[in-house]
Amino acid sequence: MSAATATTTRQIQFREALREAMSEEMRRDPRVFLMGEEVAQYQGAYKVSQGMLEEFGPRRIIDTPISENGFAGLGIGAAMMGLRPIIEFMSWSFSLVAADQILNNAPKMLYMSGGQFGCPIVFRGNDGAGGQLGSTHSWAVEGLFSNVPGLRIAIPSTPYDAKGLLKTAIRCDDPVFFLESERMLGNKGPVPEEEYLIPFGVADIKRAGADCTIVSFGRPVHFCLEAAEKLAAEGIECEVIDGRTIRPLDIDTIIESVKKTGYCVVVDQSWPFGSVASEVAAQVYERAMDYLDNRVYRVCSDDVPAPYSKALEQAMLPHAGKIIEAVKKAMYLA
Amino acid sequence: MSAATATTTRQIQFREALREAMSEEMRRDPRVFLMGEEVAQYQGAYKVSQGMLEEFGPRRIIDTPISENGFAGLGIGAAMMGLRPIIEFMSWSFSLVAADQILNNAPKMLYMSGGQFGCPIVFRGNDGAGGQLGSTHSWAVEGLFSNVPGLRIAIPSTPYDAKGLLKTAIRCDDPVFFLESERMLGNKGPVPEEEYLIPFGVADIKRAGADCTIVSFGRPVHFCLEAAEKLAAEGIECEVIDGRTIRPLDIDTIIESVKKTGYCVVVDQSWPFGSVASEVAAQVYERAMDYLDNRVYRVCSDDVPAPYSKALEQAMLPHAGKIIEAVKKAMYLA
Amino acid sequence: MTMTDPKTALQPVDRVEPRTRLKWLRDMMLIREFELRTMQAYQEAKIGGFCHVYIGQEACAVGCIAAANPDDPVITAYRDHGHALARGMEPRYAMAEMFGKSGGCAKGKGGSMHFFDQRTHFYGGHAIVGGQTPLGVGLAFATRYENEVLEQGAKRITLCFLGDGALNQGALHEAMNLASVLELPCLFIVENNRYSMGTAIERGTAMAHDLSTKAAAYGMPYYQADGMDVCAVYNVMKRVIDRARAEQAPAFVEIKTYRYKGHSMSDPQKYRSKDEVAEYEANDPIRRLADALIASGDLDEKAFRALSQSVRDEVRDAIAWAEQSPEPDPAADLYRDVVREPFGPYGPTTPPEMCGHEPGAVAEE
Amino acid sequence: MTMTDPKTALQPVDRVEPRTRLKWLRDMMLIREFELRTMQAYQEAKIGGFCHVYIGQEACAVGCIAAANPDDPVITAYRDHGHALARGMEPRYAMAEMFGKSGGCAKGKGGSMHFFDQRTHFYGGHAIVGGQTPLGVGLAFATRYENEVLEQGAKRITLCFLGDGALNQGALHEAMNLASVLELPCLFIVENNRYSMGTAIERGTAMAHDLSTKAAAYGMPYYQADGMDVCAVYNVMKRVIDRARAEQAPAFVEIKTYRYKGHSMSDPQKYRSKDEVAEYEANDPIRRLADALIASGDLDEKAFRALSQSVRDEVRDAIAWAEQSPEPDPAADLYRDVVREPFGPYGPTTPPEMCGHEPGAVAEE
Ligand SMILES: Cc1ncc(C[n+]2csc(CCOP(=O)(O)OP(=O)(O)O)c2C)c(N)n1
Ligand SMILES: Cc1ncc(C[n+]2csc(CCOP(=O)(O)OP(=O)(O)O)c2C)c(N)n1
Ligand SMILES: [Mg+2]
Ligand SMILES: [Mg+2]
Repeated sequence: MSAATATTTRQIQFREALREAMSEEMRRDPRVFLMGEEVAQYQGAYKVSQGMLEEFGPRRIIDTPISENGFAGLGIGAAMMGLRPIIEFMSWSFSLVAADQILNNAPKMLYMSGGQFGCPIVFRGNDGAGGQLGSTHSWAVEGLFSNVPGLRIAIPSTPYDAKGLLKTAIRCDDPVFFLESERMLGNKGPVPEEEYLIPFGVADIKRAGADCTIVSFGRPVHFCLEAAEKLAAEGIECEVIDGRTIRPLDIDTIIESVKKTGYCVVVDQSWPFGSVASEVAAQVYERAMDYLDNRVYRVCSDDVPAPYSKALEQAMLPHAGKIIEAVKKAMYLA
Repeated sequence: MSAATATTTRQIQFREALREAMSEEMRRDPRVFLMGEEVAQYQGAYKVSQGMLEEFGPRRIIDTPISENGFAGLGIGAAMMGLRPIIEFMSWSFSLVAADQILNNAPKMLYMSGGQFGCPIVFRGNDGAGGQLGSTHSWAVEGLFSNVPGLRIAIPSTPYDAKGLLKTAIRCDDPVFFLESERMLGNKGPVPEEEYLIPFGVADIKRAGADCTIVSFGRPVHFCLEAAEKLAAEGIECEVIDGRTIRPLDIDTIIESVKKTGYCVVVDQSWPFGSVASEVAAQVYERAMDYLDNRVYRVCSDDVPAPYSKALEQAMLPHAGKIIEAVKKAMYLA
Repeated sequence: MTMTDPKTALQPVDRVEPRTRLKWLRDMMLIREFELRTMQAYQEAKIGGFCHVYIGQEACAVGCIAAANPDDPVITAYRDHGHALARGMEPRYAMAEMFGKSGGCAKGKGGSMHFFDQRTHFYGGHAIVGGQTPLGVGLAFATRYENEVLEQGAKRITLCFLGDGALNQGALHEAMNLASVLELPCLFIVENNRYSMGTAIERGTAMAHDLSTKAAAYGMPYYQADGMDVCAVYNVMKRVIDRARAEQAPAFVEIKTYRYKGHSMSDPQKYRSKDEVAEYEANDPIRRLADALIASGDLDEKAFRALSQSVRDEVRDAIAWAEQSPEPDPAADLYRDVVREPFGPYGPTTPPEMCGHEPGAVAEE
Repeated sequence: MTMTDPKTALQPVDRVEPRTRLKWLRDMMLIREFELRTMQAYQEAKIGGFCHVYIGQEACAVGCIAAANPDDPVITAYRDHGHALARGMEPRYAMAEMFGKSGGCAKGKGGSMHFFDQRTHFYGGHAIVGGQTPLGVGLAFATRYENEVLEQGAKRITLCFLGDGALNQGALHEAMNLASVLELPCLFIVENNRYSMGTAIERGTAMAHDLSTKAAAYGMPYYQADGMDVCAVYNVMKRVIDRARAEQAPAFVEIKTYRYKGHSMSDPQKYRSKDEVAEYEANDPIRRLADALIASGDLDEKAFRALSQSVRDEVRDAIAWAEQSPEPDPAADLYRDVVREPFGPYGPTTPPEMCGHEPGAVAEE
């Protein structure tokens, strides 16, 4: 299930993994196209689509003006007709201007039309804090959008998962919100040459352990692993579960782990109130209350607008230190 | 704390209570104005602002074109300068086109400007299902927006609360999202002639009881009361807590009740995932796990787009039947 | 693309066959009758939610759609009954939808504001003002993409209808700019009925007296048509469509029309005078076309009465059909049609009953 | 409101005093120096996040703001350093903000894209493209309201700056329409530097060659100015502002300008040629004004060198000040300034250090 870690597997960047997923699917299916700001001539604001204009031409790799609501809606209309758009938001923060299209239309069209018009569309881009970008540019939109039915939300933490999940997203007959992270685009990891897909709704145990379950999604998974390493040095073995998709949520894998460990920490980069972490916590209690030896601890971003200052931003975001503290509290060690 | 129920208290409609709150505050403070679609000449799409144009004139009761993002932003700009706008969304469903302004600007301006520019603004309008309006028109936005820090969310269930909370909202130096319900505008209830304000963050125990705690917000409070009546006939005494505001959340009152009853049901008109109900449940566990004799039960709308059909819509929304069932499950009676 | 003087750019099309105009007359009469019965059913509480009828504007949908090919995509706002019927949706599926029945065009899940019909290339029925316009551009994108990338299908154009109130939504602005810079064959057809709810267009829209400026801002040609005359609408639209199809480029059309009834079923209409309404009613598009056909000897009073009877019968049948169509069953239907790929609680999706019919079955009858 | 021919509508203003032009020269030089040192500090990783410098566009902010009253509200996008400085924010507070220090104009909470200065009526620094334009209309609404409802204050106009990329955001469209129908004294000032990131304006904006059409769509007068000449900008803006103030009505101004540097600090700039950049640099607004002042005998090389030295000193001082300003303290500062009325975890709000200064203290020096 986890990425093949054989030494022979080549290492590529997260952004390359995304590009490979898109390119392979575009080769396979001519209905797939990529649209967004600076995706074509500029080669991608973050170089995710580098070289794609050259390969696929300007009819399939399409630059847009700064009109997120417009081109998100354009993609939805095209998807209603059976095309398979990939719409890049330079940042998910900019999706707020497109909230109407992506929330009212994409996830509800099939239902509203009584099963006639689906929306096989992928919206993708950078989510979460990008490194001192301040309040307007640091949205972790899973905190907002995961409330909404009718869509899938994928949030990979490694190049391997990114590629496999994005290919699944592009082939999905329903709308997918695909959450990347600017901070991870340069991360390298093993990605096999052979084709593979990762199904939605299947969490990945990124680290096995019997003492405490840590559940996370996207970039904070790395902080969890870092925390787990440090705790291991103290003899505490954490099981780190990477949810990989938020909708569907693989609660079964989480519950199984919690039944084993008895302790649970949920780490989520969005604000705490009504967050993915709240949901995971609520579901864990609902399904495994009798197995819990303590309450579930949530580690989220602080409940304040994202500050610019490095010191404040670091204090606000989840990090290994906070996770270690939470694990210790959960295990009555602090 | 609860509305004076003395027989002498006059009964007025929810919409009248809202109107009185606005009118009184406009008389008191010339910086307050009301802006929105059809609020002036048409006398309000739902007659909430009836007569206000006549009293306050077209400079303070202002009709707008169908430009929610534009006039929401206009209000925020005016608030930055010290005016006190009340911005009416005909429906909160239409606030999605204004998501950028209301989420990126209103709640973050003070922080981003290092304390220089606040936003004393009220956004108000109909929230939740309005009666067979279908997917695009039935948003319970608390499910989306309560994740965001920097704002207050008030959600009254009675004319009394509506008036007292709206007056507080208008006087508040920070942005307030005020969630009304089309389905309740005609509801009558006691509202004294004398001025009063209701502070934010103070829940109201709408019905006392020692057997099971039911927490809710806004319109579903009435379904809870209905359920409690029926359960009382079976000898089960529920305590119905009306949160009244979601941000701040009066968790103390909830915890106090749960400590007494040992059982808790949360009823929320939004979708379940990452909802206010998830948050209340998570916090109840965090603070009162040792007092809980069972898991917390959540009653939300079903996790599907809002259907038009009456049968489907009724099945989707919380109602007394579902609440009764949840209480019985919570109390191991079903 | 250059600015076009609406007065001169379009030549009248060849005289339309009386047979065709008779069909338009019937289409308009069908919509009118459908809407009258809709109002009645609403008052009888057989229809819930919001309900916006199209009475007075029939010539817009009928004239425009007549000028388009049957596979040109059509999309509109929430006042959508007329467009759906003009496109050939059978009245029974339309009425059943408003009755919230499982035989409805959206199986009772969409309602009055969200009609859809895949068979007739009718892409909805959209209730967020202006929200359909980016979708319309997407439909135009897709037809062009099918043509040029997938190398399939003929050149199509998209008819994207909107109300004058949508002129003030940012979505339209972005949609028009995108259509222009990406050169997409999308027609933005404004049904200017002078009001959005109670707001007269001049109160809400800058330059309301000259909407050609809106087109000019995006380098789009502007055309205008008298929406109270179906032949005039057709004449203009035929040329606009032919040109847009050939050039695969967008255009902006203003159709001057009027709604006789309130915005929705609960509108005191204090914002306009009875006289104003009467003035438009005196210029009724159905009456006008009927009179013209009678004058030209293509229709007589008897035939007209027969037509009236036939649309009454058809709508009565639609109502009867809708009445007997079963209510959706929450247990079976609530979690269906949410997704195409079932997972968790979500069941599979199935097309509405309507989709089983042959294309054009009703349109040709 | 009627359309205005930009060539004829404005008469040149009276000859501007050399003293005033010398101040403009210094203002532009200060911005230039500030931005050069900003780039350097960014490379040294003393500044984080995104950083967009204003080099090449100095004449826009300086010319426009010179033509306004000190209490006319100013608001702009994320490329905001120039506007803040032209408005009189002391460089030290600007630099400290980018250094993320608590002495910054937003106490380190805003960063490069979110400068604010209440003292100089500078309403930010807004990083969502187009998002500041409805706010600008709100400021104009408020000045008018203060005047007419609260009966206080003089007539003010709002300067709302935007980039050419913002032309394609729905927010601008709604803002312009609102300003027009509500008759609000908001100037929409487009700094057309021909690119939004790597997108040449023609690729993203319909009618890029004639932006007067954008104004015309809202019945607003359109004006144009050469943004590489601060006197030309001032001349146009003085008349525009006087008129907007008197009429309390909106207007649209296009300033043709250019940014010499990349969009942000990580821009390979493959979308334009070195020659193109060089062409504009040869027409540099600072050099141009300096040359003119030298030619007219109002400046000599020695005085120019002294000026250069003085802005260098001022910026060096700003950097030193920023360096020594303390980092925000998470424990004390993270939960402050979230709300004005403290509750739960949220502490009180306090104005930045900068707000203690007397208005105009730097602007007049
Ligand atoms: C974004 C949004 N805002 C407000 C509404 C409420 N609303 C529904 S219809 C309408 C008036 C629309 O007028 P117009 O576009 O002229 O269409 P008409 O009713 O004349 O057909 C309004 C304000 C909405 N549906 N969507
Ligand atoms: C809504 C939104 N979309 C995208 C971005 C990312 N972005 C930041 S600046 C920019 C280009 C803006 O160009 P322009 O308005 O011409 O301003 P300039 O950089 O030339 O000053 C883009 C696309 C954003 N900040 N906001
Ligand atoms: Mg209208
Ligand atoms: Mg630019």
